[in-house]
Amino acid sequence: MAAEFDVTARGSPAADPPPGILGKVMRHLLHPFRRGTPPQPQPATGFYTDTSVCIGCKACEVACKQWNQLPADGFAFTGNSYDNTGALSAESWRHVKFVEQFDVLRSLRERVPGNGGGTSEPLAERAEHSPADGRLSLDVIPPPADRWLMMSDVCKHCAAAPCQHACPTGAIVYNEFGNVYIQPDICNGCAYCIAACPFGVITRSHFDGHAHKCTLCYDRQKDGLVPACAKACPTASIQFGPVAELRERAAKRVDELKQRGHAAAHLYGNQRTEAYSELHSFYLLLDRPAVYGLPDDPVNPWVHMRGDYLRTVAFGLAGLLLTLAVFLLAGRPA
Amino acid sequence: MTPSPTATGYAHREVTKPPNWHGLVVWDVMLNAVTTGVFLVAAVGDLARPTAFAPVAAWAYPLALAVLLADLVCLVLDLGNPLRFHHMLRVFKPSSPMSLGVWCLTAYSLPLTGLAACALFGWRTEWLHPALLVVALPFSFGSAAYKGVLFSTTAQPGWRDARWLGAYHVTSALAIGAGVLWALAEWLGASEAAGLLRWATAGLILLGVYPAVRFAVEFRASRVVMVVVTVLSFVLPLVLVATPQAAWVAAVALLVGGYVARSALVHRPHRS
Amino acid sequence: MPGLGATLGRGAATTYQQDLANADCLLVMGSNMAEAHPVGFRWPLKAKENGATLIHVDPRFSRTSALCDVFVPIRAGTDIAFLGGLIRHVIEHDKWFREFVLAYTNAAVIVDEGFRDTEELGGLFSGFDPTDRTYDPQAGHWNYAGANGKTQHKDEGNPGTHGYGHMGGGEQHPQPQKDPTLRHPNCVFQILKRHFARYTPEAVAGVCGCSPEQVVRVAELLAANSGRERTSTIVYAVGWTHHTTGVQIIRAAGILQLLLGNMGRPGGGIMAMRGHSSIQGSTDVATLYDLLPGYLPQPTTDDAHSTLRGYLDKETLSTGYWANMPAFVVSLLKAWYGAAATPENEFGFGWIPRVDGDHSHLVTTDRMARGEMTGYFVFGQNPAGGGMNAGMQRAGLRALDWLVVADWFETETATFWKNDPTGPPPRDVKTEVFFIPAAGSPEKEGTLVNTQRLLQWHNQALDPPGDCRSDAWFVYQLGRRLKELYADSADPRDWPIQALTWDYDRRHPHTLPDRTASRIHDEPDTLRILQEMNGRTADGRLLQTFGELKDDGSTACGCWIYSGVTPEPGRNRANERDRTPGNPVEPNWGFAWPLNRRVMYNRASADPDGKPWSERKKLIWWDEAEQRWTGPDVPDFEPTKPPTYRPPAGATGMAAIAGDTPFIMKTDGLGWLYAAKGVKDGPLPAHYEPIESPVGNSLHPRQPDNPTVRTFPGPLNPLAAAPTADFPVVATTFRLTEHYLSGPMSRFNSWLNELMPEMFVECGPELAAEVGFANGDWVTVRTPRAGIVCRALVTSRIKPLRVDGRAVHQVGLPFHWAFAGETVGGNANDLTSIVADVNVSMHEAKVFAVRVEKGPAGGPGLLPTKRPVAWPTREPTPGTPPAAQPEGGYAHGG
Amino acid sequence: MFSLPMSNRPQPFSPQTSDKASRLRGATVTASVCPYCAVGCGQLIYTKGGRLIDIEGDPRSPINEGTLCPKGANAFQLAVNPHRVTQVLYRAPYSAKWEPKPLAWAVDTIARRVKAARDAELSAGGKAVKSFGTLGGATLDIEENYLMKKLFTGGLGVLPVENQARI
Repeated sequence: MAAEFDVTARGSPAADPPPGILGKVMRHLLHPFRRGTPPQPQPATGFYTDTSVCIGCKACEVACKQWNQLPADGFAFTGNSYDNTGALSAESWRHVKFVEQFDVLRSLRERVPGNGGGTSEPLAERAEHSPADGRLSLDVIPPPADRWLMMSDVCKHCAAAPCQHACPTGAIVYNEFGNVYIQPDICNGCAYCIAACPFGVITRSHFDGHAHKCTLCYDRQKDGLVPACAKACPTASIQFGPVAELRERAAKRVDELKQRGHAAAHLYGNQRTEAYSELHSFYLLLDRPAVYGLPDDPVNPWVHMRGDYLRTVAFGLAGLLLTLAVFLLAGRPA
Repeated sequence: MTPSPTATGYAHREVTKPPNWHGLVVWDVMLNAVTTGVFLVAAVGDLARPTAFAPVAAWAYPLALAVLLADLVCLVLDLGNPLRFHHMLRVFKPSSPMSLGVWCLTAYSLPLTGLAACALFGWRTEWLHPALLVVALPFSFGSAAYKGVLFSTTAQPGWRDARWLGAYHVTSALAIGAGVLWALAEWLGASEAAGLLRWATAGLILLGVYPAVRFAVEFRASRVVMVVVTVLSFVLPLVLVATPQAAWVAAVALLVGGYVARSALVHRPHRS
Repeated sequence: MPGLGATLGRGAATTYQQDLANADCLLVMGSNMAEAHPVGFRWPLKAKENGATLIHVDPRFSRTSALCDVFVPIRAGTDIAFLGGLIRHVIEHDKWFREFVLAYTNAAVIVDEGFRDTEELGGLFSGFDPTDRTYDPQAGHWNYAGANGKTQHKDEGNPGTHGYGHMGGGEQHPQPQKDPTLRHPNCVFQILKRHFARYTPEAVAGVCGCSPEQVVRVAELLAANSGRERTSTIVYAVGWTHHTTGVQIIRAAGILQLLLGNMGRPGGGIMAMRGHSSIQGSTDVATLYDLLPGYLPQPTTDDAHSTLRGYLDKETLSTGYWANMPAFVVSLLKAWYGAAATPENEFGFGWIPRVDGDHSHLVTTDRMARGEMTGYFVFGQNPAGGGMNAGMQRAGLRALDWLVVADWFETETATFWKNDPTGPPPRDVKTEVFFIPAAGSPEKEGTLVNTQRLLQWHNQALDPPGDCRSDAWFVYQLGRRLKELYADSADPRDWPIQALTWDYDRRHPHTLPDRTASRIHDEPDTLRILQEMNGRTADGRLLQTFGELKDDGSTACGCWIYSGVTPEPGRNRANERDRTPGNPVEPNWGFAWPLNRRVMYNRASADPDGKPWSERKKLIWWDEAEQRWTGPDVPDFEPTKPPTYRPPAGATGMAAIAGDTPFIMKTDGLGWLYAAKGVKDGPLPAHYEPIESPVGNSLHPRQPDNPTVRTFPGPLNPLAAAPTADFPVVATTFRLTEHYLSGPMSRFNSWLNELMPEMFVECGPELAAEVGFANGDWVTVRTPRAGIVCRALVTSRIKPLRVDGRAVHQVGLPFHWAFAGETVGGNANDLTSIVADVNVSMHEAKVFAVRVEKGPAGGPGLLPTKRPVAWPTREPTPGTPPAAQPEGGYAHGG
Repeated sequence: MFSLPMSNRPQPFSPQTSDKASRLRGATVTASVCPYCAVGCGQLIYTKGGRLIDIEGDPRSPINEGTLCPKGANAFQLAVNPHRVTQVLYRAPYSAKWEPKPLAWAVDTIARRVKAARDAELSAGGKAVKSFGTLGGATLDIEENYLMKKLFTGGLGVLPVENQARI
């Protein structure tokens, strides 16, 4: 029987009886200082998002809203292709992006390289897509030059997450699956995690003032269920599973796509770089990350923290010593 | 939202989201500079030249406490859920400048309260006063030091590149503190302390030039802000150092200059 | 579905969606599958992963195109020209599957020499009567040469009697004259060859606006992926049907697939992607004016139909499976009238109302607008928003005395009297409106029939809120009340309502899945209704198959094609959800009509001798040892009829179908490349321009549009008929993934509205530059019927096409918005016209001529009728602690 | 390479986080079919305490294998929706507003309207009823369609019985 049926047989933890007013105040004050039992660590899980099969249907967005009962956050026609969600936020934990690349090869030829002019600058490798001899081959059909790229964006669940480092309350934790989870009962909305995230994933909700983002369906994972978006995705563009397994699968897929002529196919966040950890939610992209609104080379702000402290403390101490010197030496009768 | 003129894609947009930090946070950073600057300079003076600084210190500690309390109010009110302010004390997490800062501020506030109380009620004991000072000093220093690093340890445009932001903030805080105490000393007629503070102010302003220039370059501050801050925080107070009667002008210039710089700092990501 | 019915025998998708994964090449045309059927599209994508080639031919570069290997842009409404080009290429370059075509199609059949093709008559077939703009197939000599069994009557060409087209296609001689060499000038193959000779790549490119190379490339890809070892599938949807030439477009696809040998085989066939959850079912059961359940023709005012005997004599095909029609009809009458249906009163046949003309929805709308109707029931449909020429639909509703609307939300149809921005104030609207709140699908039980003919039962999970009731409840209670009102009448005209069997009361207390008792006690027992459709013998035993049906009144069956769905008490195969590892057709998941066959005509998956064409593509084969057809699917053939069987002379019924002819619903068992009957606008598809087209017909210059199309002239329905400079842009309509139809099931839902919040027109930068607007600006799109204001979505996905030597702009309009709901906007259906093709009274929503203008700057000035609701509910989940509350519901503690 | 604190030490879990579970525990699950398009995706409907709490894809279905599109994923909001009308609404001729009415009243009144229209038309010599008709059915169950066809065509002799489907 599928987990979808098994789960119903499990008993729910009992709800506490509602306390009185004094009890409420006490609970409110003491709650953050109570600790839960840390669960047994499990193999790390994550998302592998294969953009080459994304059909831009946004099932992930609605499935996420449905499961998590997230509010709709406003009706705005953006004019940016079919993307009216605009961005990830406390209310939208999945965001499908649309990038229209039409006539780019032609316009590339007409354009001085590097003058911008469009956001859909393709990788140079794109030119390699058409067979060199120009013959029509029925066996290997070159990928079309005109593309409409689609990608479902989500929290990256960084192995070393800046938001988690930033969080002063310990609301953001790595759970037993290695996912980055904001404990909604702890977060007090300081917004430091928002500032720290290089991917612009987190915002603060208008409704409760707390930071929210993808939980990787922690509650579903607890009961052996696949996260709502990955489950709904009709084309397996979003895949969920143990990260190690996903990375293997993804590497194979890249090879396959390269063989089919997608020279630019590559994985984003598959490995740690000089400045950033690997991502537990990683992507297969068909163009430069920036084209999809991802930082080409994300930098973990904590890379600089030690040096920044050093300069600060050095100058602060210098200031204090200077002051001390002035006070001790100046104006004192000789 | 007005639709963009064409389907523009994502490549030329800032990826990060600005935190919801606005006016209250500008005041927080400013008040942080004032309370720590005032306290640190006063404490050094109090320890180095107790007699000369006694009248100034009697005003400085309550002032630092009042400013600190105002700062804390700003901090709490700026939370998405102010009723959960105490969650800040749930963990001690040195990896987070904010956590470190909260603990420093808390630890700084306790001896400072004692010092302020001593000053206000005239309790002056041989051992308690220096003990409180010694306890408060590192935490006050930490409170000043964490603030700039908190901003530079983010992914926000402007902040993330500002390697000298922390150094700027802390030297600026000391200069402001010295300037304010100088004006206070002049007003109280504590001429010896005033004379010392005059030179301290000048020295601290000069010390702050280097980090400020580095910060301004990395931060890519707007020209208007740079001119205003240069005049108010550097040129004007230095010119006025020779004019004791104008101490309050120098102090106000330092305060306003510091505020302008911090306002530009806090709002930088929202401009992108 | 006469397009498929006349070609193959049954008007339904020939295969199942999962089978698309078995194709080596897929041509998606007239369908935006990735957007309209995203979950169905997973199967073509699986095929792609396995190495198949995906081709999309469409006016717009859509999300479907984005995932396809090849995209060919064509001008909307030129599908026959494109398919004709493919057919010509396949024939001219000898790419057709010879053994398949010779054995399984009517390619070799000799046609009456009096037949004249469009080639000879300037775009018309022989037999056209210009006075009433119809064809007389008899006078046009469309039939096979020689004896033809029963003759057809003139009415066959007229609109209004559609039975033949949907199924079987009509009578032709079971053993026609043939020329196996295919050289006879009047054999079907030669006629076909001559007919499509005109469709050269260059000519096709000139009509469609693509390049000649693209035509050749698609033809080559399909041909290279067809044959013994490989198969290709064609997928279509309303992009083909919503045309005045829709039936013939689908015919062309059928011809192509028969020529390539892609019928009845894994990864082959024609997949019709239908629009609604049970649109297949509503066609089967036939809430259609001209059909009785199970595609039986509803009797007409034809003299022969005045008696059951005359009707059956005339309509029953002598050979093939349709020879059993008398049993189907009599069993239906027994199901409806029960004990009152006796041989003496012809089982109540006289009580069935006789069709006296076209009563299709569009024609009814025209009558309504002219004040000829008193009342109207609308169940889960939204003509005021989604009907063709919706402005005229609303005018029709205003002319009614009373209107009953059963729906979930206050749709345009429910609120036309107060919210229509173009209508008069309520004080001038006379219509009395009853709004019946409907139960949602989780709140009732019943069967939906999906696009692959699969009956799937959905169980009731909870009670509906308040006074919401299922539509079954409403119709059942209305029927009971009417029976009461008519109980005392002695008037013979009231006998049918008195005789109608109408007892579906629940015999046991209604219990919900959580073991609580339902609050509602008078809901009908849905399973009993399904069992009535399944059929019973006189002693009440449930039927296992429609093979048991009799024409003597000893069986009762409400919809013969569903027989076998409830084969015994306590068993409902539509509610059986079992997987069968190793069997790709998954025979135990739901129940597919007929008799759980998943791939229709699957006899064709084996060669004439009964052996699979190839190991790779085997499905059904003749087991010599067992002397029966076997394989993973249920054979769509008599299970023990050997491939060698040859019918004796004069055989009737199934005995007349040879062991090597797979299309058992056809009188000759053959797939009809040439359809002598069943299609009223010609035995072969020919390209005609849409009714509203900015260009002429370069393939048949003397005949711009389909000669048999009916128009409904009047001030409410003007047409831009001639190629006119006033409306120079080709418009097509389309569905977005994020919305559904005219919006009743999506524009009251904030999670969908936020994804697509406003009506827009999709157009290319060239048109935007010409007219002078930018992306996101407000523009007005105008037809002679109306002008609507919407946002411009300027995108390079839409390109002007070179047609007739000049650039023709196209625009795309999603048809999801109107004036009621959380989001409101210009209604694409206000722009469309009411015209009707002769076969099925189909309109032409998929192509019409428009003009695009700048402004007005402030937009349409429409206000939503409902305030957006961010959360469906903010109530915490009952019986659940904070730790298990939904994360975003913000109901968790702390 | 940079080094970062990976925080391997015990994470500061709150008791609520430690108790994390899905709301499907203890729920009732019912097999259903998506009400939107014709693909026919299997759905599972979860109820608890008589309330709908979740609808998701049925992983057993060979058609959708648990997946859904945005509309299918929205099926919950389609049913649990404050915009839904839950009582009979009646609009009198020329009136500017709805009036709530009881169900039984509606059925009875409509039956009388039907009878009046039918009797008038047949008394005037009509052979079949064309003065009123029905529209709809492609989004309804086949049992509902069947009742409509049976009652209106077979019982009342109405000709204009139509739905979204034309071919």
